Amino acid sequence: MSYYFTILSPTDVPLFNIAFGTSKSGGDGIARFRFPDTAQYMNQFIIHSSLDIVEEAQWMNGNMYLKHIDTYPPAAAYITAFLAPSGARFLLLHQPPQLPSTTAPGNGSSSLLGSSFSSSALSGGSSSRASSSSIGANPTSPQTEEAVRQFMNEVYENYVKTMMSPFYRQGLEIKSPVFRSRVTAAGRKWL
Amino acid sequence: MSATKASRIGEELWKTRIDKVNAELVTLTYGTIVAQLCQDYDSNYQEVNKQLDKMGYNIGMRLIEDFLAKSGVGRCSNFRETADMIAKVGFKIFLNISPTVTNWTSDNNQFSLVFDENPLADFVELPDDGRAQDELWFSNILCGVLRGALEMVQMQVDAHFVSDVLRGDDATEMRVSLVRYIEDEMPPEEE
Amino acid sequence: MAHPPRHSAMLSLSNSGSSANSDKQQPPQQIQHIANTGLRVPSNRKTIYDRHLNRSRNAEISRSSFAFLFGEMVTYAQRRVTGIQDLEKRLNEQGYPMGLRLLDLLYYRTITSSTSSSLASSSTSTAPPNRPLRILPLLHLIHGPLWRLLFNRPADALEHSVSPDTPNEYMITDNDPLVNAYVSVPKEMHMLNCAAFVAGIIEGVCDGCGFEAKVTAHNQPTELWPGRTIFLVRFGESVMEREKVLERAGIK
Amino acid sequence: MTVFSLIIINKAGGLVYQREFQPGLRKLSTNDYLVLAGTFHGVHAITRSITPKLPLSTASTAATTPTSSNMPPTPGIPNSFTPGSAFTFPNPGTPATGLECLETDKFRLTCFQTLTGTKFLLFTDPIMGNIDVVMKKVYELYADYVMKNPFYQLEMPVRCEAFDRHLGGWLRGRT
Repeated sequence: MSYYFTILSPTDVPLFNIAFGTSKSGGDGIARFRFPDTAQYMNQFIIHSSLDIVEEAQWMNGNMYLKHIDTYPPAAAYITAFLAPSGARFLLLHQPPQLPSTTAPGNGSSSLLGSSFSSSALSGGSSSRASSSSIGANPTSPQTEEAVRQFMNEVYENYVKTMMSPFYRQGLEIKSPVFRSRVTAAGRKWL
Repeated sequence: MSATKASRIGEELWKTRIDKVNAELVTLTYGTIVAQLCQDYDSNYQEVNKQLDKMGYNIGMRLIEDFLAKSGVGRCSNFRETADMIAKVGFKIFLNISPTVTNWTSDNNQFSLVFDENPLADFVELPDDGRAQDELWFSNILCGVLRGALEMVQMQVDAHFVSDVLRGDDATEMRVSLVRYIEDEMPPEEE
Repeated sequence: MAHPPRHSAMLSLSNSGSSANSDKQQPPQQIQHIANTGLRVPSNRKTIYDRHLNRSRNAEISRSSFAFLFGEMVTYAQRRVTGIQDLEKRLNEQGYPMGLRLLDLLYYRTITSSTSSSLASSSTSTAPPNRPLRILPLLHLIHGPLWRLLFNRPADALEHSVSPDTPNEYMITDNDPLVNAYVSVPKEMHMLNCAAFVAGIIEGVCDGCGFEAKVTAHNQPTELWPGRTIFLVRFGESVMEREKVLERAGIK
Repeated sequence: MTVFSLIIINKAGGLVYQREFQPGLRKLSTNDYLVLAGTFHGVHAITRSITPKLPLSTASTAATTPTSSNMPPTPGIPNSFTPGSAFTFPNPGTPATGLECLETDKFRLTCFQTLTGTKFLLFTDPIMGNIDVVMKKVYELYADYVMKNPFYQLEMPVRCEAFDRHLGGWLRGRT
């Protein structure tokens, strides 16, 4: 499972991003995206395509952790979101490893609003991929949601620490190497 | 008046005579002031240091009256007693900290205040612009406060920071030296 | 749904390493912008990331220190402006960034505190508090938890303007604002209210939550409360539009 | 227990505050108050300078030896540390305060000078007790509502509404 995590300002200006692989079940933490050479732009594209859903979900669901909000079938990837109250958006792209000849699951990215609004994020479109209990394979499995929640909370704690310094103005790119190592550590710990 | 007696007075006054507010309100307010100065003087840190010292001087000339009114202490008989009064009573009743007095010079006219905690610098990380950590003294207002307050009780002193944990040093230390006792009673003009 | 101004620019950051190898320190191979050498840290390697956010939660400092600092902030601002509006605007701008910080600090504290007292008084669930989706929960957040964090007590009143042509106006009242406790504004400047600083904090919180608003502080002295101040919160058109949509969608 | 009026004099001898607290007191013109303040300031300085100095041998052996006691010499007094002079104040530990109290059969004037040189003059009826409690409270109110008021300029006349209000409220509450 490979991850691409990004923090966007309330006006979608990118503040931080990082790519890493799962460390669970023997993972070495290195990202291996489907299309390695265009991975960076591909991931950004997928993230940006889900911003409309985040925009709507933001006013429908009062939680900070919005869980699984969108799926990008062509890359069998899906996105989970977390909203900081001060407007910053944490978006995590999950891309399962390349399984031989699996067909992408049925329906496309059903927006949250499309299906009747229910408390669990996405009830439809259970993926036909081999459902394994490993983190991330099944977007709505309790282990995945819990793991991503812990990851997001830990990143949020470090984001608040960055924000509390009087010299950090909202919308400033977060360049601190310590912040980056903290996010990496959180990824290694939970994902 | 020994240092322990001064600390007892400080503790007693803090418990019984001082109205208190949430420390974070002061921390964030001070942070806003410094950030605003850095913006107004577009990161000319020498100028920001000067402005902070001037602001502190203006505060010190007023704060001494509050200190005397609340503590009711009499005139110190020598500079060593003044140092304990500053560290164990002054800083205690205003910032609820007690810096250590150390590094006396043989002529008893110079000492250091070492701060193991500094509420003004809580949450703070200096800008990573390759200059701030060499030029900015974040808590410089405290030097001005000492200078202004002591000038009102006929002691001309010089106060400046020699190290700060925000700059990556291991301790925050301020050097205070007695320049002279002021003879005439003429009021110092407000800078 | 109203969208804040959007940048469609693709991610321009260049410091995203394609692979973050967790064990060895990844050599900074960013090309364009100079890699940050990072800040010097004391030998105990302590940074703001090692400082627990709740450490100073109940810490106290003398009220005089705040009064002197705030007084100097006003004096400094006064020297750089002409006129009361400018002075209030500057004080507002100094409070604004504090509003954003306090907002996140407040929410962080309720996620981690075991007794996650619900922030928005309307929601009773013990789950982490909800981000305010409507104006009322937002104002409750300000009137209660934010005021308690700043001033150790809730604000004194929260009202909706009665006149039909200003449905977007709400009022938060503080009978004795801490910031004005020792301030005596000269007669010739009687329109000035230095609590514009607190108005800036409120504005930061509103904008942070996505409720774009203008907040101003107004003197409303009474015999009992000579320092009584009304914070007038005026929400933008886009907020009122959204309120209607969410009302229909049954979001409380 | 009646407080008649309060006068505050800045360190240069200028009148910065004057207020009556009892109705029916004879009013002085503002100019007279200015003269009163300046004169009092002069008299006060004189009373400090005429504090008798005793030969060192008879003075109580002060704890502070002359060399290390860099106590500030009281202004206006010839520096008593000049080598060879063996005179010192009766109690070298505490500086001479100058005029503290002035009494007639109708009123008592108590003067409290702060270490910063500001003088508070309190006119009360002669039999009133615990004047120092009142004086300390006035000094605290001054430190709070004058010193912490950003619109007050140091050494200038005090026109702080909050100071008037709290002073009046506190004194009224006590009479």
